[in-house]
Amino acid sequence: MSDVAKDQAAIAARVKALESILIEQGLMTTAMVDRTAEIDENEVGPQLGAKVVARAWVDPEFRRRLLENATEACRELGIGGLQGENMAVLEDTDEVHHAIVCTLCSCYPWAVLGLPPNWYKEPAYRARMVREPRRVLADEFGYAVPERTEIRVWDSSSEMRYWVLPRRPAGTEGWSEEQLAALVTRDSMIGVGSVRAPS
Amino acid sequence: MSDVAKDQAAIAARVKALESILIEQGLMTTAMVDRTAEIDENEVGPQLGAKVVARAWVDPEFRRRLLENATEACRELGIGGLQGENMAVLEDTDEVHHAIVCTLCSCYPWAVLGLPPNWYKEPAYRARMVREPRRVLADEFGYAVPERTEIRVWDSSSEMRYWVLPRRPAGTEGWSEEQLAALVTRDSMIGVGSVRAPS
Amino acid sequence: MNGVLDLGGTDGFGPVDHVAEEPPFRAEWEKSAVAMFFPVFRAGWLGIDEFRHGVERMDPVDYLTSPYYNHWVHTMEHYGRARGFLDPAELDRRTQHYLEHPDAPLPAHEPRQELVDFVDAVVFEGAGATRPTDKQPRFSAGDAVRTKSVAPFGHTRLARYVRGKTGEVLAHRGSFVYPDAAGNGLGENPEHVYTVKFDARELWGDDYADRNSSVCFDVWDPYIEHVGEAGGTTA
Amino acid sequence: MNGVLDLGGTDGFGPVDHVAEEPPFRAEWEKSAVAMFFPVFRAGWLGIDEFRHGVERMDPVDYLTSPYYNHWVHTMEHYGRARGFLDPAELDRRTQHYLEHPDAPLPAHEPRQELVDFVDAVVFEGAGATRPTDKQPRFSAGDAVRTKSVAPFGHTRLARYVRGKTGEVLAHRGSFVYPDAAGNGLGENPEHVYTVKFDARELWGDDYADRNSSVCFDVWDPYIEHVGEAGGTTA
Repeated sequence: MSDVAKDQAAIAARVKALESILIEQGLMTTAMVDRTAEIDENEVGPQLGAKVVARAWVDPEFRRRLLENATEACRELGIGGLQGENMAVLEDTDEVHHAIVCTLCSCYPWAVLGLPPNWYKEPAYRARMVREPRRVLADEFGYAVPERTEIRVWDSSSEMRYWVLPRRPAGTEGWSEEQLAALVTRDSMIGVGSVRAPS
Repeated sequence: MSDVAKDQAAIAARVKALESILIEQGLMTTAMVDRTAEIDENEVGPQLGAKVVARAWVDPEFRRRLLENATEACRELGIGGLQGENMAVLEDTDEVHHAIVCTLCSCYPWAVLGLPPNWYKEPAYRARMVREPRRVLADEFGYAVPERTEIRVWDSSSEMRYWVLPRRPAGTEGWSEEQLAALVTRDSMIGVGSVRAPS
Repeated sequence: MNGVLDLGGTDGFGPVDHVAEEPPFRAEWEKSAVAMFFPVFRAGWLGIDEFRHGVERMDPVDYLTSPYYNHWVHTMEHYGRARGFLDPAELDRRTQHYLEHPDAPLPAHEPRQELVDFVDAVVFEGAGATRPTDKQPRFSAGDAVRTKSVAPFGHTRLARYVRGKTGEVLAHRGSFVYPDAAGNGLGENPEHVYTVKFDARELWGDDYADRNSSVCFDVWDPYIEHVGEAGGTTA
Repeated sequence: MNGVLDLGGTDGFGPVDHVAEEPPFRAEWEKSAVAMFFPVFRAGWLGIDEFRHGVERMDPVDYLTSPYYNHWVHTMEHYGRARGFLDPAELDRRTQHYLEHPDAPLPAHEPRQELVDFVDAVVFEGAGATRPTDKQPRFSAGDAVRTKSVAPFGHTRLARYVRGKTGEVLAHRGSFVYPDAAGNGLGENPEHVYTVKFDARELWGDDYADRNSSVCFDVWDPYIEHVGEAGGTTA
């Protein structure tokens, strides 16, 4: 067995032991595990953020409310909850490009993006994104931001949850919200990638 | 084979491979290895520093010269060389206790103390000694420094090599330099321990 | 604390392992580890700030090499043991049992709908950290402020790379649980939170900063002080 | 660089593994690794500042977990490869060979007394880093100075925990090779070196500093600036 597999087996056994104790203490059930996985796999994910972004692209009044109070605006669409209790949405423009990171742990707007991807939680991104964001975006994400555009990196040090409202791509005039939402990537709402090109 | 033994075997093979290339390039010989080990095991070590300390304890003029220019004073005793080209000796008093560390790597006054002990090179001592020296000395070395005594920690960031002249213990009046040198520990010259009690 | 976890600005970690698509869970145990947060939170083993501090106190090498959700397991176990909710010997015994018998079943139990409902309530309603306070906010948007240059041993959210740095308050965010209190077991002690914008040159120096870039960092009221127009600090 | 190697003030590493007596070498390979410094230094593979920077650029986890003298092996190999003195494929091939045949002999060779003499000369005469300079020292004992608050990517000896801190010059030590130049392959560029004493409260904050303690840290002239009486910095 490789070291990694050995580690995984050891952790799995530890977790199962903890789970068995919590079950006997009457605190936990396997139904909770199933429900949590169902939520994280199917119900809460970047499709929610994409829906909000698409609405903001087609509805200037909603966009205004979203930028003023993202938590309340998302609630209009039935979106919000854990790790999204206090959200702020950052509007990308030609002047400023926004991106999020959490250097101290892995804070992330779960309520609109789901559980964070692994690279977001691993040391390299957390270490480098505040130090050399332009290089990280270009070299690591293939996302070149012109030097005339300020890069503003939001380090999620408090319970505020920031995320990015990317720019609506040209060539999408008259598209429906559903069509537009399909263009919105998780990475574009983190601020490390672009939305999909309309085809 | 344990992971540690596997690591050791892998490193040993790498070193032997490097050594074989250097030998073929005419740069290295096993006689160099033997000579280096002989020096580090038998010729250069804390017994040299102890000799200097004992001399300073019995000879006030030498002590004065040692504190003024440690490199030159040590040369009087035929002591000096690599990682001791520029030394400064720090005199312990009731007012100030000195100790050395190297937070960035493992700089150490080889010429008088030999190769550094492992704990000096490992993360815990390097991390903590500048941050909580009184606690480290008390908890980790059993060396309590009274609060009225300033602890001055010398972080060896340059090519200066600092080391400590501990206080001569009471009850050693009339002792020979050889007898005194036997009381001087490596740790007392690092500043993390006391000299041996006279018996 | 000044831990290895405080990664902002640390060099040497190499490339970002960006993966475009990946499942939320890479192993079955991860589902249990994530779900376990709900019962231990509900049972009062720990709060969110303590949760984070428990992760921070992992061995630095374990922290850097362990699969991410193992951090969660570590902190839940830490508080469970420290507060007497877990018997360490029993936990070890069961771990050994499941290591030798990975397919051995969990104890039989009822599904307990109220626990599933608790998960739904927390996920979809949230468990926010805003708290009222009588304290007046000392700062407002546009203020020039300097972060304190202090190195607490316990939990703090004042990362090393922003300490002793001057920036501009962008926004007042309201009052929230204070992690430097709650994360160290000292109660919620709510404080006002502000977003401060730091120019990259202030953080890293002119020669090493990415051009035309900045970092926005949220601070609690005690983390910052006003900066006078002459550049001096007024306490 | 802001590396994990820059350990001063980092919390979380646990107890010091103090051992009263231990042999200089814990394994035979350590003798070769230590001895190897002499030939690669003599052959111009690297200087002492580059040697240190090569260690600093190890993978952070390797740095923290590897036996100490393996750091030396890493940096010697790094420069040997980077500068074309070593053929990586050949090194790998031989490593595999010795891994499979640990007792296979090294290539036969003459003892070469002049190389042994070189070891003795370096050990007992030294290879110092003092260098003359026409620059005038800008500081003298008693001066109040502040370290620059900069975060270079390359080699530097200005540790993170002393950046942006105010202290007092205790002594001028002479002029030495400048690591920020030499360690980055930019020549020796000698600069004056001073010892600066920092009160622990300045480094860690009043609430977290050990009482009645200080740190003396050596700085090269470009690391520091004068501090005016009013506390402002004069460049």
